[in-house]
Amino acid sequence: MDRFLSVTISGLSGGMIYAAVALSLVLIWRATRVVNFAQGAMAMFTTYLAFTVLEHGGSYWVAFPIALLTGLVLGAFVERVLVRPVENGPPLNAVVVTLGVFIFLQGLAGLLFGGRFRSFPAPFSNKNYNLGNVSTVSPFEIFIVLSVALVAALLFALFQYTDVGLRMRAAAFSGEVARMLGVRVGRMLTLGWALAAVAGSLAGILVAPSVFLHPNNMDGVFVFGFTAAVIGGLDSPVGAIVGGLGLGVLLSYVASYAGGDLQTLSALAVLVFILMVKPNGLFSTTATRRV
Amino acid sequence: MTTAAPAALRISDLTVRFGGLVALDDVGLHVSPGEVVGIIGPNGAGKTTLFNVVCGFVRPTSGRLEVQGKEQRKLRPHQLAGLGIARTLQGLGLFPHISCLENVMVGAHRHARAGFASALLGLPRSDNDERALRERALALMDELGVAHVAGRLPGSLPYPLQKRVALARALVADPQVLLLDEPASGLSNAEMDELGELIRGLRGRMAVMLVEHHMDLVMAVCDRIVVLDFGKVIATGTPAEVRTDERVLAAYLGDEVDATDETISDAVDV
Amino acid sequence: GGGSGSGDGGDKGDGASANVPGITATTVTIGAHYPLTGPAAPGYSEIGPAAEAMYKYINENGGVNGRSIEFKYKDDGYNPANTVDVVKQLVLQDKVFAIVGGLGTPTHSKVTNYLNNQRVPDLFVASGARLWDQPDKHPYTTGWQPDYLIEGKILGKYVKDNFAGKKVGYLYQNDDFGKDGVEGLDSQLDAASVVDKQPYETSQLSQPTGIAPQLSALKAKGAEVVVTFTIPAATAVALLTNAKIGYKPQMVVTNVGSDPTTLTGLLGKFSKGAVGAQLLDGIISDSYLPLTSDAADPWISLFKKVHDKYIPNLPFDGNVEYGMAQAITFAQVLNGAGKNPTRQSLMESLEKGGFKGPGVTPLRFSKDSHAGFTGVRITKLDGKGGARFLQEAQVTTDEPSGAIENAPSDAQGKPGDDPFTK
Amino acid sequence: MADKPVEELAHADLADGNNVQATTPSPVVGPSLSRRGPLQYTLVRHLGLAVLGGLALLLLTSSVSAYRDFQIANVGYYVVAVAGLTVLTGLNGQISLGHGALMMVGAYTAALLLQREDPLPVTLVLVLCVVTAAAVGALVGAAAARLRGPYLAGATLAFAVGLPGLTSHYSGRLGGDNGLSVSTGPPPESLGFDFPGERWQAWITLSAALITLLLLANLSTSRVGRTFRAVRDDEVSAELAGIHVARTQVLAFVVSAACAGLAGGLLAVVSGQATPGAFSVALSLSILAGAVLGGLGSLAGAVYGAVALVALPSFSSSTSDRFDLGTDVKSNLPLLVYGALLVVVMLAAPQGLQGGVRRLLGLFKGRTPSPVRNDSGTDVSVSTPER
Amino acid sequence: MRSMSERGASLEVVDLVTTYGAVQALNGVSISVPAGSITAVLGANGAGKSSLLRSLSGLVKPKSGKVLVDGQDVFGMAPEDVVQRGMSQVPEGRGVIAELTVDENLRLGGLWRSDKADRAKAVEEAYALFPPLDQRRKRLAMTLSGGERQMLALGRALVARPRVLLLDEPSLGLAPRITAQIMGLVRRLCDETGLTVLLVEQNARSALSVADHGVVLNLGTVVASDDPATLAADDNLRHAYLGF
Ligand SMILES: Nc1ncnc2c1ncn2[C@@H]1O[C@H](COP(=O)(O)OP(=O)(O)OP(=O)(O)O)[C@@H](O)[C@H]1O
Ligand SMILES: Nc1ncnc2c1ncn2[C@@H]1O[C@H](COP(=O)(O)OP(=O)(O)OP(=O)(O)O)[C@@H](O)[C@H]1O
Ligand SMILES: [Mg+2]
Ligand SMILES: [Mg+2]
Repeated sequence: MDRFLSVTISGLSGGMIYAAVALSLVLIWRATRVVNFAQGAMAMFTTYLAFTVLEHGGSYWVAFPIALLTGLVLGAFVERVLVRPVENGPPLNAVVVTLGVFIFLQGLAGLLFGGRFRSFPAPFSNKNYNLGNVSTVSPFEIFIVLSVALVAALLFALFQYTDVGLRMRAAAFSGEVARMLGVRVGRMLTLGWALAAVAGSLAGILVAPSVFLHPNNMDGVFVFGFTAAVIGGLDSPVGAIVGGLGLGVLLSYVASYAGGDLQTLSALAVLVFILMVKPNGLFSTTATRRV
Repeated sequence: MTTAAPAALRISDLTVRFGGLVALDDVGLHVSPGEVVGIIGPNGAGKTTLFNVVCGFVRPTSGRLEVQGKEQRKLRPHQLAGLGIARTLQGLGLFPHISCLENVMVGAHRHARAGFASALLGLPRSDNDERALRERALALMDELGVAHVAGRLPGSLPYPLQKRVALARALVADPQVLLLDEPASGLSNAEMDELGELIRGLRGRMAVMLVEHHMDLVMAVCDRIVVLDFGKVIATGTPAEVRTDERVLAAYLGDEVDATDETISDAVDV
Repeated sequence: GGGSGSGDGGDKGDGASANVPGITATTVTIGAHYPLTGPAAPGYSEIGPAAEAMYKYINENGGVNGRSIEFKYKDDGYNPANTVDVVKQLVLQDKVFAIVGGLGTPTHSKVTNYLNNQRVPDLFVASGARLWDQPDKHPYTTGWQPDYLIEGKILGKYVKDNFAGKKVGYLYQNDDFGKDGVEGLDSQLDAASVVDKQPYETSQLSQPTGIAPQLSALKAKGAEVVVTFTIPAATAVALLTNAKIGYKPQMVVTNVGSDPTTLTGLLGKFSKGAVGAQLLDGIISDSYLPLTSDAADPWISLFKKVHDKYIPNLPFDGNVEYGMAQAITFAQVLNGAGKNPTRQSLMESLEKGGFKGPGVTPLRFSKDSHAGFTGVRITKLDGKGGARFLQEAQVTTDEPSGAIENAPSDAQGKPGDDPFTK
Repeated sequence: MADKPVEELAHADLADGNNVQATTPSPVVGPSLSRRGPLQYTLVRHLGLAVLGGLALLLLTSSVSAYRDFQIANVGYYVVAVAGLTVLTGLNGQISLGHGALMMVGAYTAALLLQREDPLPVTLVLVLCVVTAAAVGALVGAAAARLRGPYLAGATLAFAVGLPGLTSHYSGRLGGDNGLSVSTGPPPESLGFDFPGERWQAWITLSAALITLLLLANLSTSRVGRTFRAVRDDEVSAELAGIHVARTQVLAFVVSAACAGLAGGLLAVVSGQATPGAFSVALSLSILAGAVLGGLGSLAGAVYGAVALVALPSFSSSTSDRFDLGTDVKSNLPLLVYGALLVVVMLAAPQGLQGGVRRLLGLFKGRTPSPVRNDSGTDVSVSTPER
Repeated sequence: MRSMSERGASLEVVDLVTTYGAVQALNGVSISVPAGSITAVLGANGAGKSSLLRSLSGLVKPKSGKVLVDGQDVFGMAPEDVVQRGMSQVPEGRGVIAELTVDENLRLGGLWRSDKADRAKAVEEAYALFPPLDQRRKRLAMTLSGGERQMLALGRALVARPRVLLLDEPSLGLAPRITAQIMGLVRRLCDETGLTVLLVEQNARSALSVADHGVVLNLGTVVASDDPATLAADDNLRHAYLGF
């Protein structure tokens, strides 16, 4: 029972990271209908920038907003300068561009910061509280959960209840119609990428204490974040959170009760199962009219 | 309704609900072979939905569908061609990235014989097949006056030509039942007249179901008209009967019918 | 500048050096493959530069028999398909004399056949798998570091002797590295004392949950001693997870995963205050090279000098030491291959054996053995990034039943024994 | 019309909408109607081209160094994989990030068969690679047929990540992380004693590539190819025309998976191994990049893409080798350059390299982006939004 | 329906040229629409009517010419800027955003305006105008019937409270009674609020019946420009371009 509980809890806190990555992918998807394969690498890069601040004696609470801010700028830059020119081309061009950015950033990070593992601090203790003799969560995990939930809630509200959110969605679904209605589509796309990159950077800085910092440290997290986003339904921020948490718990159970080698296979199995039942993810709207 | 030859298409007690919305409410109608039947009604009356049921895109909540006298329970759209049913869409539905000729050839696929293996190996059997399809498609395009644009992409053509290509794609399959969803939208009056001619030419060759908002066309080509309103059949009859039906006038036509007879100078003073 | 030999495999007989690939009047060109980028790169990417730095140092001291050593190492990203590519490039295009220190079991095992068919010396594969010691099948391939089975045996014996009566658990990587280690441990420990064996996947290390499930299980089983065959990142994750869940077993960690500098780096900033190098205090491990924290050791001061001169930006850690020590061994073998070395004479020199360098256990190359080091010396880490040797170096054989004996005390050489390490 | 087949090769398989021919009003009547004699047969035309190509390659492989032959051998299996993917993605509109895993199926099939005491002949082994990968492709394709756009991407990505996990679960049979070694023996003795093995390998993969291109060219000029394209362009209309959409999508997946399987088998033969590390997600992604770089939907583009996949990394690493740089820079510069090149090519040639070639050929024809009306009545050029 | 302060604006098009690559769609078109009036643009398919509207609204970059809204040049402006100058377009073939709800589509129409209260009011007015939309507020636009989508597109353009309205075949797919209503509505808006309308119609008859002025396009050139009665009476014109 102890074990089940602690496995569940660590799955949930890990899942929160996937949720943050998923969230960033969902945002970009909603904002520009592009899957950003560079998301993980962008997060890795901004985490390195935070790391540099720490190296130079900066405090965590300076480095943290710097990571998010540079994420914002990097997201906007990548959209504006690299993705924009291919946005109107075949959809896969944008995918290849993001792949290129992904490889480029990994190379750049290795070049600037070296390839070796770096430790990255957590702002709060990572020692679990004990409940009786059950070891539960650590303050840092609580911080993870709260910060991701906060960002998710803010973004959800932004999309669902604000005019800017409506504009962003309109711009994503049909750029030309949106422009005709006075929406500055270019700005919306940039804004979408920028916000998404913030969510991604958050994931990067939160996961770094667990997986260390190195140019590839987000690869695995990205893949499962993407899986989580697809499970939840790419159009749904709530789905991203649910997908992320669900996947985190599942992976934790599998590693604990079935063996780590089955983790990826079980993620695949769950993904396929869910998509067979709901081809557009758990939280998709099903009412589609084809004719 | 008891005829010796089975109806090309018969629908009875058909109901379709979308959530709380009743799109079709206990609808019954039939189309005899060679007959042109018009379906009219206000926007949202359920005309396209009716077509969608016939095509298997929408599963009816209840009701019965018969094609050539045989009941179809689990109809899937891709079976239509085999059943001899062809349809044009309310939009265009052309394949944008292949030429018009190839668009039409796709419609003719049910006549193809060669299989995957001969295609893969590039056997003469496949070549002959292609040639036959191409000839058939070109012949029909010629008939509809679009053979000269065969090599172009649909998107580069004026709208009416695209509509004709779409029609050619439906006709090339030699259907027994043809469903036309607003074929005249976006056409000028002259083009509409040509379309009318064309549809009249189909009478006797196949059963046609026509959804249209252009009354001149509907009145001119239909043998019979079914009027839908809020998913219910509110009238059936010859054009002459329908044109004067009180309920139809109120629900649908307004004073349009009279307007067709008006001269422009009259209209300007409205 | 590369060799001038035209055909491949043109090194039959004792022909003049001019016909030997990779050899000119003034240079010897050798090659290697490492993961310089990608997930496997951290740590391992330092080995190539370190070896290169040592070769540069050797060249500055006049090289080997008047020839300077040119070292071409390429990135294979730990992808075996790339390994085949870069090794072919080294052999066919760069015409290297030998491959020295190619890294990785899954990677290098895919080129041994090729290299042996081409009769390219394939020395010092950087992997503790047992594959490299097959002189009959692969006469041109040799290992260097002690294999994991040997290491497991010596660690196992130590645990048995010093923690008698305690419950032991294993944490091991689910591949040849971990499994060989476990085989060695099992040959020494009583089955009854081992309460749990937990394999982990390297892919888990890149996930936020890490290997917490495995450690929770070990904790639940009440293991008081945890022996790990883990790479450094996994060791660090294990130590942090233990701190997180309040689990305090005696840790016994393989040499591969216990480099104090690397671990201190990994744990350093981990969490405010609480943890860091002190998590390492009391860890039992082993080594076959001098301890990098032992500044008094003459080898270490040589390595440090070379490090500071050529690769000051890299951390001075076990990987750097590894690359430099290998370079010295190669220079010794090359030295023994004569004034006009051929691929054949290089292998003969190797099989003559008798090399004494930085290693604290003997290198026992011979006609029948291509294994290299066959023993290790138990160490204990302190909480300040250092370590010390606990007992005499021990050697043993590949057979699980082979006895564990103390190594001869004169196994280690001194810098300056060779002209090129002055 | 004598130059027609050549043009056909250049435009490979008349692949896609935005090719020059389709927007030019003139050639209404397809090739085989206007041709007389043997050239009216697809097989004759394509076979002729394949033979010409084969001869050219024979010359090429015989005149370069062994390492170049090895690189050409690599290009050979990439051509097979990229061409297969371009049929799936370019012609049928399904994206796959899982082709690396399908290649792995082929590679392990080859490795297991070649490991036996008395191994089967390589040709037969490769055929069996095709068969097993096609079978797996049928399964994946059946699942994929229900999915669209990014959902398909996600599912196939999970497949690419998940499948290698099997090797450590069945490490006894599949060799775990170390995978399996494959030895295919030396070139046949009839070629002479010191015939370079690399050239022999190049011949094997290039023959396979030519056969693959031949068959795929046949397929895509046929009715089946048109069916693929129709489904890609508009599923609803395709269904109405009597096409079983799901079945078509599965078929496309099977064809594509078969190619991937063959490519994987060839990879195993060329690099002598089947290892999970060789079939990472990165491989899947680079095959996709190859298809897009070359020009989606075009077989000639697949060739360019495959060449780019081998040449770009090699170019970027030899470029950075040329400078004396610090260690971190030296190791990472190739990666950085490769990434930058991907972006630059995409920005400079949105239609891929094949698009660039077409543009050069059609320089004087004044090609314009063709507007296409989509469902909501707005004009979009070239791309319809993913659904 | 609207405050008198937002008077309609005149629209002046001078010598507009638009090309698509090699295709010349507009060949120097000049049209002048006085504030508060309706001008019908007629012509066969492919005459360039839609191209004219798209060039005015900025969806297509015209090559040369002048476009004056109330004397202000909006030539070459991006569509989002043109909207803010008070000129809105109802695109040909509906142009609703299928993935958004009816309500979101309507709200989008007014988003660029700062007057929040009036925005909400305008949306409610659109619902009042098109009751089928009112019953489907929360439905995704993709579930609407063809005619319902056309209503949505029109309603959305009105929510912007434009001063100049560009209508591209508004009757497409609408039932005859609705068509008549819409024509009536457009007329009323002009008369009551001074809205200026450029109306493209296939259905020349019904367009001319509400217009103050008619322009006939052919191959991108204005071939006739006169009052509706004169145009309708010209047999040559009718046969050659108007098709009735
Ligand atoms: N998939 C669906 N989900 C929800 N409602 C739907 C769906 N399909 C149709 N409807 C509704 O059903 C009603 C009938 O739609 P249908 O398209 O059949 O109308 P129609 O008669 O073709 O109208 P029009 O003449 O405007 O094309 C409409 O109110 C429409 O909103
Ligand atoms: N995006 C485009 N690219 C190339 N040519 C185009 C494009 N849009 C329109 N055309 C061409 O420009 C000419 C004018 O087209 P336009 O759509 O403006 O005509 P229209 O009068 O609106 O016709 P319709 O009555 O069919 O709507 C036509 O020949 C058309 O084929
Ligand atoms: Mg309809
Ligand atoms: Mg138009």
